Amino acid sequence: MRSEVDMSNVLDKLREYSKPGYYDEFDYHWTMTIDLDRCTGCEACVVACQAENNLPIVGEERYAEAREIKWIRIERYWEGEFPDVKLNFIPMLCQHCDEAPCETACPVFATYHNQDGLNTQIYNRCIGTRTCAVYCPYEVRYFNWFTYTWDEPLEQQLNPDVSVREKGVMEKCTFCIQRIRMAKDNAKDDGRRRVRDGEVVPACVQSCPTEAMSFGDSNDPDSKVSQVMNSPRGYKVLEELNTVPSVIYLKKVHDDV
Amino acid sequence: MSISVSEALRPARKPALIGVVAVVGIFVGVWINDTYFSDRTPVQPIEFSHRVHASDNEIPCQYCHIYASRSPSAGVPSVAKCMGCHTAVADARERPEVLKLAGYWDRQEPIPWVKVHDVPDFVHFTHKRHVLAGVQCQECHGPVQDMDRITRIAPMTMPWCVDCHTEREVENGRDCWTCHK
Amino acid sequence: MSKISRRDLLQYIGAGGVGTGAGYLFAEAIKRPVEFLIPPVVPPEDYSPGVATWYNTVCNQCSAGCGISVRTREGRAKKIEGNPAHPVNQGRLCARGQAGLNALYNPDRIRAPLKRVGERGDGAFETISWDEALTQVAGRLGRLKIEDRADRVQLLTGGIRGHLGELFEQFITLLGSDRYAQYDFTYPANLRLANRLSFGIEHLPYYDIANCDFLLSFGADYLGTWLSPVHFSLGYGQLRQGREQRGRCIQIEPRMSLSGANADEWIAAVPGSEGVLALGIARILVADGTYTGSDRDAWQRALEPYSGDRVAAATGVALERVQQLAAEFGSSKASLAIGGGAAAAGTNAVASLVAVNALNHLAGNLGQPGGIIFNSAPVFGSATRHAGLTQMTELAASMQDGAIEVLLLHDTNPIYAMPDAAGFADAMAAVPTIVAMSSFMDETTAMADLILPTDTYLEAWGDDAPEPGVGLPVASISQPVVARVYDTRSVGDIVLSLARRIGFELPVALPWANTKEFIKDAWKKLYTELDPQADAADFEEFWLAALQAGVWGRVEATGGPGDAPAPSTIPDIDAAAATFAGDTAEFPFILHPYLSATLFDGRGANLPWLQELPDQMTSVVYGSWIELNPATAGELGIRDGDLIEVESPAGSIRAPAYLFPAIEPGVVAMPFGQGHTAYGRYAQNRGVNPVQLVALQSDQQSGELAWAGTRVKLRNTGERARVVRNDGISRTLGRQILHPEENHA
Amino acid sequence: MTMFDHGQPTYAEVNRDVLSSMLETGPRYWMLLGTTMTIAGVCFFMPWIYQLIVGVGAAGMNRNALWGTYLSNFIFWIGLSHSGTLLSAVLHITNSQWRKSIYRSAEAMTLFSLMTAALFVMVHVGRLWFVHWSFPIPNPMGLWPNFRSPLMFDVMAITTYLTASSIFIYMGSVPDFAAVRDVSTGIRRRLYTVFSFGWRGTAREWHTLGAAYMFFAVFVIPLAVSVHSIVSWDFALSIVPGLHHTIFAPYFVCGAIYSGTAGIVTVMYMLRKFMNFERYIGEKHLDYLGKLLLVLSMLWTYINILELFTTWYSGTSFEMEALDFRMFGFYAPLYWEMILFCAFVPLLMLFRKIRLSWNKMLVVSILINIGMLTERFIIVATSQPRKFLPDAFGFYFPSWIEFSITFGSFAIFTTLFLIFIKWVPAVSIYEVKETLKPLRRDA
Repeated sequence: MRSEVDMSNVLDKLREYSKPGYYDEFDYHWTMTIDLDRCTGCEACVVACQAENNLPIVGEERYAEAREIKWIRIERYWEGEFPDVKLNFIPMLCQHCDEAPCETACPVFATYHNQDGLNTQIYNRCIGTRTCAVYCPYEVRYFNWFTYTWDEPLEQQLNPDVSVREKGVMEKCTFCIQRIRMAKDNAKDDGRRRVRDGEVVPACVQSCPTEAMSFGDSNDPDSKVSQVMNSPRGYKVLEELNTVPSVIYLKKVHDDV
Repeated sequence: MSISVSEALRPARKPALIGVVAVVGIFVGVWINDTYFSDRTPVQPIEFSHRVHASDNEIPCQYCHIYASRSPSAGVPSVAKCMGCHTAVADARERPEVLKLAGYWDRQEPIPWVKVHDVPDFVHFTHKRHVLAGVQCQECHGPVQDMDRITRIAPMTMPWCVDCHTEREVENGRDCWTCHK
Repeated sequence: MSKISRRDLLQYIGAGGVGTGAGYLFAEAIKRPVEFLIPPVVPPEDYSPGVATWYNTVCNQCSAGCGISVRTREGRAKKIEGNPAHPVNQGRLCARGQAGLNALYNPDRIRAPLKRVGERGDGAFETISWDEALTQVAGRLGRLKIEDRADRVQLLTGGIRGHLGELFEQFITLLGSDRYAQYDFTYPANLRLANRLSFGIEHLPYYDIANCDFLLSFGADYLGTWLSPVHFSLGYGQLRQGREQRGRCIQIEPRMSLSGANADEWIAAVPGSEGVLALGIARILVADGTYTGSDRDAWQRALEPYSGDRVAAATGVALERVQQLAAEFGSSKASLAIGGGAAAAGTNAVASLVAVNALNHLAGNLGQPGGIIFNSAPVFGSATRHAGLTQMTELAASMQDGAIEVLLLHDTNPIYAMPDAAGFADAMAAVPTIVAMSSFMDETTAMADLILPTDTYLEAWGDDAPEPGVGLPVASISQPVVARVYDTRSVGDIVLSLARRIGFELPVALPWANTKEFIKDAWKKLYTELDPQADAADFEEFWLAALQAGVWGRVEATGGPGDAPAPSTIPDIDAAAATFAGDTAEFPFILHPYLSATLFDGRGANLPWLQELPDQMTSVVYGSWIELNPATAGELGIRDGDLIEVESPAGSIRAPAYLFPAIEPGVVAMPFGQGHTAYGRYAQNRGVNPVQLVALQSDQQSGELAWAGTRVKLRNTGERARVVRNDGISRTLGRQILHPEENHA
Repeated sequence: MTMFDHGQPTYAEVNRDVLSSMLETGPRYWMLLGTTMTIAGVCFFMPWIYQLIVGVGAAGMNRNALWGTYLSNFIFWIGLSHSGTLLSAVLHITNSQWRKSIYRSAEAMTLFSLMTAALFVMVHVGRLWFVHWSFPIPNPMGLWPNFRSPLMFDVMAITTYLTASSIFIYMGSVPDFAAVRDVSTGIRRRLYTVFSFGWRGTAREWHTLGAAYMFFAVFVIPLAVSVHSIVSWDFALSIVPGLHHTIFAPYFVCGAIYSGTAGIVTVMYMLRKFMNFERYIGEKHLDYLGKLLLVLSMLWTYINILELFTTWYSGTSFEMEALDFRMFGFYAPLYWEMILFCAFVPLLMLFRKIRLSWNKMLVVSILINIGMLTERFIIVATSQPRKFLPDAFGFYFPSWIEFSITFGSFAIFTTLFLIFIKWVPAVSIYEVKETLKPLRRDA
């Protein structure tokens, strides 16, 4: 029986973790930018995610009960009234917060912050208290209220790189961890220590018809995402909550002549 | 009448002992099942002997398990692959197990090998990474070259994986997302 | 310790035994089930378990012709991604394209040839062998040919492009019939006619949204459903943030579409008045001297009737707005006007689109970057047999008259996609033999006597030249990415084996063993004629390279004939107001149906991912709804979710109300796509089909169904109906979600 | 007014009254027990098993409202558990004599509502079969629970409280177990010999018991306060508008004692009515409990007003909207019902006449607990479905499974209590005797 807790330096560790910029010192800090001026709300990303991550087809009844699972969804916000009415779209997915409220909530460490700046969700560790989802201000955590099944032969499409979740388990966007792992794998094959910029492309980013999304390592100042996120239009949703999200939105330009 | 607790408990001693024996029995039962009736050494559809192939004939592992160094899955050789050699190796052609193989080939039927080394579906193990990192096949699979019927030596459980990752200081080796995703 | 008696010992042994047994059973119960490792008998060539392989092919979910890369593992398709090498979609893909996997692995696919056993249409079929099925069809066709009555064979397909269309063409011609029609609800026939009238070129030009500074769209939902949405989305992204000067987009339509939502301004014009508005703007452009062509006077005369006041009155757009639009359109470095959607589906559709074309001409957008760039004709196989309402009505009449003995169907669903009033279903009943080549049991297939199940596009060979093109000759090969899931055959194979079985000159003229051979042979021509300077050493190398890349293209100068409209069109400019079926007093509302950006014209309704995809504008899933302006609804006492009976001169349907903030008060809108009576478990008996409301009116020039030309009336049934939607409150409530204050940025 | 409504009993009468309630069991008891057990089985366990098979989706929760009645009931039962042990301990320290005839059943209430609450945790979680992971059990995987998690605090607090309360009630019962032992024979005698640890009643034993009891009384008080504070942190440590309030810990503790005290009144009524304890549970108890309830209700009202104030003072759209929905949204009737039952109804107890009427007090106490049950439901149901992003606002309404399980939980509590009164003297025999005035010589 191993117990790995070394109590002697717990306080040191705590001090270290709470230092600002702690996550910047890791190998990667995966970050996504979403340009709302490009985003058209077409929902290509939603289907891309569904295909990539084995999201269940819940059926009309479950949908009506608001039990659908969409790791990325498009939120719609109307402004004004007819005829001067506008509709704004904003894709909402797990923000992989550096100060994630959900991470403190989980009693069994099924969700935690990993060394790549990712907010993990370990399905097989989850016991289903759902606290993380209640704490999440972005409401991007989805619970498996049932064990969903696929009508034969739709299950042949399931991505073998992603676990199929059972009832009682929380799930959410992973920034396509299987693709990150694959890119790291390829980098190792090539004898590189680091993944090149642009090598990791989550399914949603890949599909986006307007190229509104970009993804990369914000610890690397030369990466595309580092440059995009420094745009003066950049902001974080609900920044006042101090969750320090890793998804940076670029404001839509309102160009009223 | 006495108010001694031990005396009051006396009649309960035997039922308690029986209970203890039963509980011990449960552990014994689990152990028996695990040791003697487990899927550790299942009977395979063909009595294939790794000893004959890997040890006596010195065929390297990756000659048959060709995907081990380039895929998450090591790959079990196809019937065609088996037949590729066995049509050439004349002296082994009439052995009963080889005849079984030939039977599968004639019927163009795949061989339903029983899986010995299995991890749950939520574990995404990859052979490639381990082989390329220089982990010898035997470190996890045991001395396969000495086995007639393949048997599982390692427990293939998470503590076993994590211990090795810890000892070898695998990069991010203790991050859950290394194996679970 | 007292001595243990024999009896005690037995009890202990008994307890131990029971415990051991229980432990054994417990361990047995928690054991993982035994799994098997089943290797292939003979591994396929490129088989590698655990490693993904990508195959490039062509998307078939709409007619844009995007190139796709299908990720496969262990011989199963896992995901459809855009092909980065394909110039149309450049590695991107829309929701509909990605949901194509649901078609491949659809549980409701037809799995074997079927022969009708009961009454026609009651859905009773028995499974028969391919040999029997093909023999029957070939026998029937062969006999007609012997009797010299082969002209009584009608082939009706969807909008098939590429060499497959040519194969059909050859087949039916060799058989001795000229009866080949393509019915595709979304085929841009009006636009093609308008372009021919304006420019003398029928094939679609390249609309250069990426480089345009001012995009004026008359009803064209270029981000959702119009022509080539993924390519236009790429252009839109470029227009917004891909260059130094951010372009502006204006959308003119009675009901806000996805493109309208993304436009800088959405202008609600009176339905059917788009042409008038375009000409009103055109008149200003000519009058203020923006247009300086030699025929300026002729234009001025032609546009004289479109005075500001008249335009403002007819369109409902304020005069100042019209003038502003004209000023901006004229002064922008690169401006572009496009027309589509309901504006291209009224009784005056062609005239309106000609007017939009004229606007482009007058602003000098033709052949300019950021304007309309003319494509050379598609490399091959443009769909030429399109049948509009007129032709389909004629066909229905012939069928009624008994002039058709065999109806061959493939990939088209006129029973669903045509108004009931067209009588197609009744006409079909008069046809003695109906053979459907289809993957799904849709409404039309269900009427067939014999069903030959076809491969989906992910299992079959084919090719495609995208239209609208992208300014350079492009073609792509469609190849099977997985082995067949069921006992199906590709439609090309079916035609070829029918030809072999019928005999006569058919096997000689169509000698190919299968579709692959046919396509390869066709590409040999392309190799020798179109690309003789290709890098490839020989055809095999060229073929393999094209297969791997999924696309073949040649960079060459763009542009072509018809940089200016043919002069004869100038006096013809006439954007008469659209007429609407139904009396204004009895039917006070104009019905504005639109193509759903998820289910498209209904062909996506059997794909569960699309059914579960919230509608972009309303977030509704799994059903139909009718959109009303909240003010209108208030007047009628209609609340969200009230079941409304919508009645038009042609029919009536019931759908729940959805109070939609961005729709003109006199208009009600409904999406196409739902209301299937067949088509598998995900589509069947879900929602309503607004095509049933459409009156039989056609465009005066093209004869296309004017599906946006119907008036309706509404009646609140007083019942409530469920609208499944996934939104909460679609207002920000002043929260800093979209436009945080500057100090937050 | 005295402690004993019908005159002071003698020692022998005390023994007889209390023990007969334990030892003499009529058919009415068995029928009652059978009924509650059936209800518990049909309404609680059967739906629960169904839910275990199909998934938590059997309940009415959804993607916007991930906590539902299971959690609100959990808090309710935890709250109900608060009064018994805490009051008993406080009153023991302050040496209040009137405590002595009621504390045993009050403490039992604590124990059983804690157990019921713990059941709700199990009903709540998605994968019950892995719930042991939330305990810090050394395991070969080297995985530990997350000590930053308020749920982990909960696990710690509840297990500690449950253990401490069990020891506390057991310790106080030892002399009474001895009394039972002394009057019984056969297997029961053996059993109670074991239960009473061979209690002989020597001075040394009494002394040790007194010291230990005092120690536990002191130990339990901060524990009780901490437990409900910790439960409140499940909510307050989130950033959900309407839950993220610093006032939550005192609010919950106050509410807990409040509902617990009302629960005691109800239980006292039942004991008097069905167990014939009229002699031991008298008007004085009722009066004191009534006054306590009155004070607690005012405190509760005060904290509620404070909560309104802080919400208003924060001025954020999030908090205001949450409050607006709570007060005027779909669940507004429940909110006002709660205000009525918990803030206004208890004011009736200002009147002595009501305070001294068992029937009226029963009604008041039940209304208070209905109000408190509603309070917990409102906290859960109105806040977390409507957090920060309006487009993701949702709605929660419990399913029939949840209603059934909620109803069944009362049956479980009653069952446990019914079993208790046959195993443990529901009124502390020796402590009641302590309160008796010295016997007159002529008696």
